[in-house]
Amino acid sequence: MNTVDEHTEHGHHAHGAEEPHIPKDSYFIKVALWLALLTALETSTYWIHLGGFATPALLIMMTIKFFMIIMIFMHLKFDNKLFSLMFYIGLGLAIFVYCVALSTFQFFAS
Amino acid sequence: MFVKPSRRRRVAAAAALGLLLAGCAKNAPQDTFDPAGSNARSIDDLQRPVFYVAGVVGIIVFAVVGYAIWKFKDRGQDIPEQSHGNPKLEIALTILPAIILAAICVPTVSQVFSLDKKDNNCVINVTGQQWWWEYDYAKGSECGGVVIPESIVTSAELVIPANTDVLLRITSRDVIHSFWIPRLNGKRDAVPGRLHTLRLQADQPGLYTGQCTEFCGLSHARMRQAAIALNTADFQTWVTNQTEAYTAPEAGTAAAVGQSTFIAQCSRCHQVNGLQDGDGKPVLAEPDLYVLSGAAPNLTNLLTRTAFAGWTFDLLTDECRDTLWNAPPDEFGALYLKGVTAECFNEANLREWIRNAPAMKPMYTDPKNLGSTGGKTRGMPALGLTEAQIDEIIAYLLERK
Amino acid sequence: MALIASPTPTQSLGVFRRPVAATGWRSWVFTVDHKKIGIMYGVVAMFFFLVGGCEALLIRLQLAAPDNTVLSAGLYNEMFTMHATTMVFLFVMPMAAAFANYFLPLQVGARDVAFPRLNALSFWLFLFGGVFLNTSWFLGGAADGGWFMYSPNSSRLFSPSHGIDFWVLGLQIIGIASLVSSINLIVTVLNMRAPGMKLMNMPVFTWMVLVVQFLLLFALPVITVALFLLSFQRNFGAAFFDVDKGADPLLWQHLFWIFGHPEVYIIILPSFGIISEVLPTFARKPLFGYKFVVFSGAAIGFVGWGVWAHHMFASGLGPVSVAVFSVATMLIAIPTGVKICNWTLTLWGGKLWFSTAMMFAIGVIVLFTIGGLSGVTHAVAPADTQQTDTYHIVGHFHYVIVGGAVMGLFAGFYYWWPKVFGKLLNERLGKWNFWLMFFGVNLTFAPMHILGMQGQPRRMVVWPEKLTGEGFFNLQFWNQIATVGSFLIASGVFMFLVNVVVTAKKAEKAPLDPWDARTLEWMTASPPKEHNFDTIPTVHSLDEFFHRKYEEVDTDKGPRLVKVRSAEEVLAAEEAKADAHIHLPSPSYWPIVLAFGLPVIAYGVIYNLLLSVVGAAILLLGIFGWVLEPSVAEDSDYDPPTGESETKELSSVG
Amino acid sequence: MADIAVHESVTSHDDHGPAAHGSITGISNNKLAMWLFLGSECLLFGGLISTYMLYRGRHGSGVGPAQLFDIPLTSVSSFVLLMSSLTMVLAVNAAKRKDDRNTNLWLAVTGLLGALFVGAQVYEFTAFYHEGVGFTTSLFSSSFFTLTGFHGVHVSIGVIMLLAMVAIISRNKVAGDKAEAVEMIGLYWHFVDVVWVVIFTLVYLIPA
Ligand code: HEA
Ligand code: HEA
Ligand code: HEC
Ligand code: CUA
Ligand SMILES: [Cu+2]
Repeated sequence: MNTVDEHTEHGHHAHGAEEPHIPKDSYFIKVALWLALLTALETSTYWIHLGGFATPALLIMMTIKFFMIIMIFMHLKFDNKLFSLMFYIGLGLAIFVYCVALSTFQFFAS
Repeated sequence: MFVKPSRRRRVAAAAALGLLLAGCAKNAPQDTFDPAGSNARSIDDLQRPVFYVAGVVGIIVFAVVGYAIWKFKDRGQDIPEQSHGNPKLEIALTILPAIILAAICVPTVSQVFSLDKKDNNCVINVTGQQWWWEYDYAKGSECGGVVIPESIVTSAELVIPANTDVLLRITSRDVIHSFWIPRLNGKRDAVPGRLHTLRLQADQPGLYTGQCTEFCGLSHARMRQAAIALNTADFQTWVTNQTEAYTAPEAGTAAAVGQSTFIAQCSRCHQVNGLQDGDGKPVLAEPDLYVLSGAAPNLTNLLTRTAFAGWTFDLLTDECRDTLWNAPPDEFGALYLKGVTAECFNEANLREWIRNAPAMKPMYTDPKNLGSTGGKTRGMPALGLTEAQIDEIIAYLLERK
Repeated sequence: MALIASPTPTQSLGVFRRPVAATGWRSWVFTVDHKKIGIMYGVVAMFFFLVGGCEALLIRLQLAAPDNTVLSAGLYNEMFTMHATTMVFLFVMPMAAAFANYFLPLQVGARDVAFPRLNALSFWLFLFGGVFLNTSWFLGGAADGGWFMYSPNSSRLFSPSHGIDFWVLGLQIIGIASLVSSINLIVTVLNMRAPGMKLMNMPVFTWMVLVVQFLLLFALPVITVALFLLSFQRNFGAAFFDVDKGADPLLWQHLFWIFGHPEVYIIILPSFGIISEVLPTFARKPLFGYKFVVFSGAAIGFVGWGVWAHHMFASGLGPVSVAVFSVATMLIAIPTGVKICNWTLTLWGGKLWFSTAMMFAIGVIVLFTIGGLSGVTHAVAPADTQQTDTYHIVGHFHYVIVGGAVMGLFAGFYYWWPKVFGKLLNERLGKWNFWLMFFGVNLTFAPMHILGMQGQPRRMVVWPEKLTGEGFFNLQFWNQIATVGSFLIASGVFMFLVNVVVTAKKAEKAPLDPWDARTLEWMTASPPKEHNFDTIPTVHSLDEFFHRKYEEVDTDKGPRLVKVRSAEEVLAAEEAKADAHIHLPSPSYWPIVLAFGLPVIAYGVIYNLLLSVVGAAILLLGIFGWVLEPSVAEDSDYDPPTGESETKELSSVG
Repeated sequence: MADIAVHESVTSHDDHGPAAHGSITGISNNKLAMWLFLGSECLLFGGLISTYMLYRGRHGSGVGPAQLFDIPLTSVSSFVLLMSSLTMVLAVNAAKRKDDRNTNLWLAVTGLLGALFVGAQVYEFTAFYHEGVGFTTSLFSSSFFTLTGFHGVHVSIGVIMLLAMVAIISRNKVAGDKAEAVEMIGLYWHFVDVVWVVIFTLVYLIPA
């Protein structure tokens, strides 16, 4: 059955869990500026050669951006932990199985 | 009708297990429980105890279930206590299998690595294709003391020296196949674009049958193979024979006519080493123009083999075949080296093959259906030869030994 | 966009009236009721079981004699490919979906699934996908690459007929169906439980189905990727499996088995759930070690992700990978062993009632153990290089699948039939059904273990006489036993069909609670009312229903568990406080319309992309109609509404 | 998963009205479904990315990633997509404030930025095609086009959803909770953006 919109009438069980504290616009703009800065840094590696550091540095920046977006823009940080759990199971499994599969091709050896 | 289900179930379970333990055929040629070389034996030594452990665990489970069925059936007793379990027992029953499995793990892992060793002089290249195996003995490699003087290319039967470690380098020209001689070792897939290795060793001279075990399309079932182990002297003889110079049939014989028909009809796909055309130019096969996998069996010494076309059809008559298969190890080599003699020749098979190969072994050769391959066949087409031509070609092939 | 301006919410696209029929074929075709959808799933899956079974019988007939000619080589290859595909994707999975659809909401005390229209969509996608797949038989030949469809044998070059295209696209459609229903069911279980039903109060069947839905959710995208790569290769010339361009055929194997191994647990866990319901009921005591069973189910779900390469021990992975996967595979025997032990201990000390359902459940324990143990022998990688691709493997997986999963489903049929149809299946025929299947399975699949170890490879249209060995117990003997066995299974299945007909004809109604059952689905009428529960029950414990019937009573012999209320009384108590204004989701055209678009697109991909455009148009129409249709139509409420606030549209997705 | 159970006690037992259908966890069905879907999408894109990683160096003598990619262009379009995430978040916030005007505005801007990204991708694809790198050219090209193509299709679907949402809101025909509908599209949109964050780094920036 459809359950979604009941919290206005039956707030006693829905409120709190359903309405997490969501920050103001200005906060998101700040986050976006950080993201933009990171992207600029990432892109700069195209011109500034970091040699062996490039790959780890890029991976770290990618990870930071990734989590900033899902935690803040997608509200995982503020929302019910169940959402995080569902998503992280998928993400974790994906990373695990594909890394193992690639390693059987000696992908990480080179 | 259904008086005692409990007893029935126990009988059934016991019967199922009994079948497993007692039901092996005698002398099944591909019996993995009958290893004939060190690699297969080490697998067998690992496998048997595992089967016993599995059997014992199974019997325990069935016994407990059977007892419970008998003991606790509804005899009008009270509703049992609604107990939810017994954590200590549960944990014990979790740890026990873990211990058993740990005990199995250790030898498993060590076997995996020891079977993978690759130190070897005797290297044979094995190539699978739809639907036969090609063996290529690299020039200069040393097998059981015998040096291969020049490259030998054969098919169907992999001839190896007995009591010697042989290393196969396995690949494929089209789809995935899998090389398997059960009594000598486990399987190894032949994957196009990849090179895999497999060790073979046979204790005694003899014939060990096998089968392609990765599904490879239409005639997967008819892609068989055999390993022939010979003692060193016999192996030397075999090598010498394989590398002998070509002798053309005497002019005027049927075989000589056969040779020219062969050049006209067969040589575009099949190589016969040393064969020359009327002008004395060597005749070189170009199977890549006609066959999708780009190869056809080398027929230089066809009649030294005992079966053809994916080792599916006998070149020997049934009696001769059985004699060879059952020959004791010390007589086997001599018998094998005789090749296909006149009295043992199974002419009907070869004749039918040359007449209409796809009728014997399903293959993709119908010109109407070769759109996706650009006209190349997968397998050998029917060539529409007359019976006389077939006679002559057979006469010619009979000398290929 | 003009379409959006539809005048009233009860009409779709402003043109069609919503379907409202409560009887006749319309009440089925447009239904969104999880019970009706469950039944339809079951009927269609049963049909495909017979199809797949007939294919199996043809295979067995062909193998009954050496160099036999019942089937040609090409037809044989199509036969085992389609047998496996049909059985796995069109029988076991949808049959599990049938049970899940019908009983999950009932077991958690809900009135329907979370997204009823999506539920209908899943069913129609499955049906159309299955039909689409099987039309290949009449359109130039079915797929012939084996069910794991290894590349490059599956590329156009080596399999020029359209069979594999049908297979790829058909599975893609069926995959969408399963993905959608997995999301639907997870949300249902997590969000729609009755008050008081904690996760650890959920029936084990619900738990196992939940684990299965997670496996589906995460495994299906992997095969989706593989199928996309293959269809892009076959239909649009991409290079993915083109070895000449440097492709590695092992990529397909990894993608397939990363999906394929979780898939085998997708196949077995629903049956584990079913027998975990049946055994306690007929042993009259709770499941032994409920928590262990639940956690081991979840553990199987997790560990199942780390073992896929045990299907590739001969593929040339290299010794390190092989060793790692070998050990990981053995690990999985531990949680499975936990289950076997707990079921056995559930029997222990019980008061066993050998109904047909119970016999099937005990049969599962025995037969699955055999199959599981042979699985452990494959996990020993060096041994597996001997066993792989032989009948030994075929023996293993038919024991776990037919002896485990299929027998478990039959246990479910006998157990829940009175709930679904209000009549008891005939127990006498049921016993015939059970014994024929039980002996049949052993006769068919036990010899395969021997055949394999004696060197008979799988997927071979013929086995030659010269390799049969000597003596009475030669390969020929075992092959013939297996063939005889397969016909025993078929006659067992036939008994079931007879039973269904006999039962349908008889007038006698089943009692409300024929088995003295334990879980919530029995706290409803048989068959359940459209809204399931008159009042949503409040749950206090595991086996809620049982505890409402039984109470500890002091007798002269000390405290005893005594039945203090009958099921009728429990139900009457619930009915007395029945809810008013129960709003059920209303029937809809759009699921079937939307689903119909996909096979049209798929035919288009094979024959003419123009057709795909038509299919896409149908799809879009379906989506638009869907989005703009309120999920509750006013005139189909169970109890007409009184106030505006309660009929308002609630969900735009469901 | 034990923490799911935490919210259960809040549902009172005597509550048998429609509220009893209310979710036991107190969270929305739709949002839970969306997150499950996104979890599942991780394995879809993971598979495509792995295929690309495996095959990125396999282009024979033909053109490979190093010669082909136009990093400045892709950087700009990545930036565009990233900023669309900001506008999306602003739309969601506006919707939560029940501010239809701003919701619509930001949704439209998001859609526009998305369309811009897709446009850049179409341009990129045609440019590659003119350099002789087609879908069927090599393993590298097949897996590159498949990966980025799948992503592009996801973005395009997102753009369509955004624009449809704008239309629906302006006609005031939202079925159900408007803010939630916008939030759902938002989740999808951010996910697509996050996937691009990964693709941009793994495919474009890290040297093959
Ligand atoms: C329902 C489906 C199902 C299930 C549940 C299983 C369960 C298992 N499977 Fe099976 N398997 C298949 C379906 C299934 N399998 C299919 C379809 C194939 C072939 C695919 C194809 O090639 O076409 C296959 C193939 C297959 C292979 C590859 C063989 C090959 O092709 O070479 C392997 C290898 O390791 C394997 C192992 C296992 C193991 C270890 C388990 C374990 O989960 C079993 C665990 C259970 C027990 C062990 C019994 C109970 C335990 C106890 C009583 C405790 C005590 C036990 C011990 C101490 C040992 N399976
Ligand atoms: C869910 C999975 C499932 C199920 C239930 C079955 C059920 C059966 N399977 Fe199958 N099988 C597979 C999955 C399954 N199989 C897979 C995955 C493969 C591997 C394929 C591959 O290699 O690619 C395989 C392969 C396979 C082979 C090997 C083929 C080969 O390698 O060459 C064989 C051979 O005997 C076989 C036999 C059987 C039999 C006899 C049954 C029996 O249990 C079937 C019993 C059912 C019936 C017999 C139906 C009853 C029918 C009637 C009563 C008819 C009368 C009524 C009417 C017409 C109205 N199967
Ligand atoms: C178009 C190519 C082609 C032509 C022409 C051709 N063959 Fe073949 N031949 C093959 C292929 C391919 C095989 C392997 C078939 C298989 O076993 O699946 C084969 C197999 C054989 C074998 C079995 C060899 C072995 O060791 O297993 C014999 C013998 C044979 N061919 C004889 C002939 C003769 C004689 C002719 C001419 C009259 C001929 N072939 C013409 C392609 C060809
Ligand atoms: Cu080659 Cu099977
Ligand atoms: Cu597996």
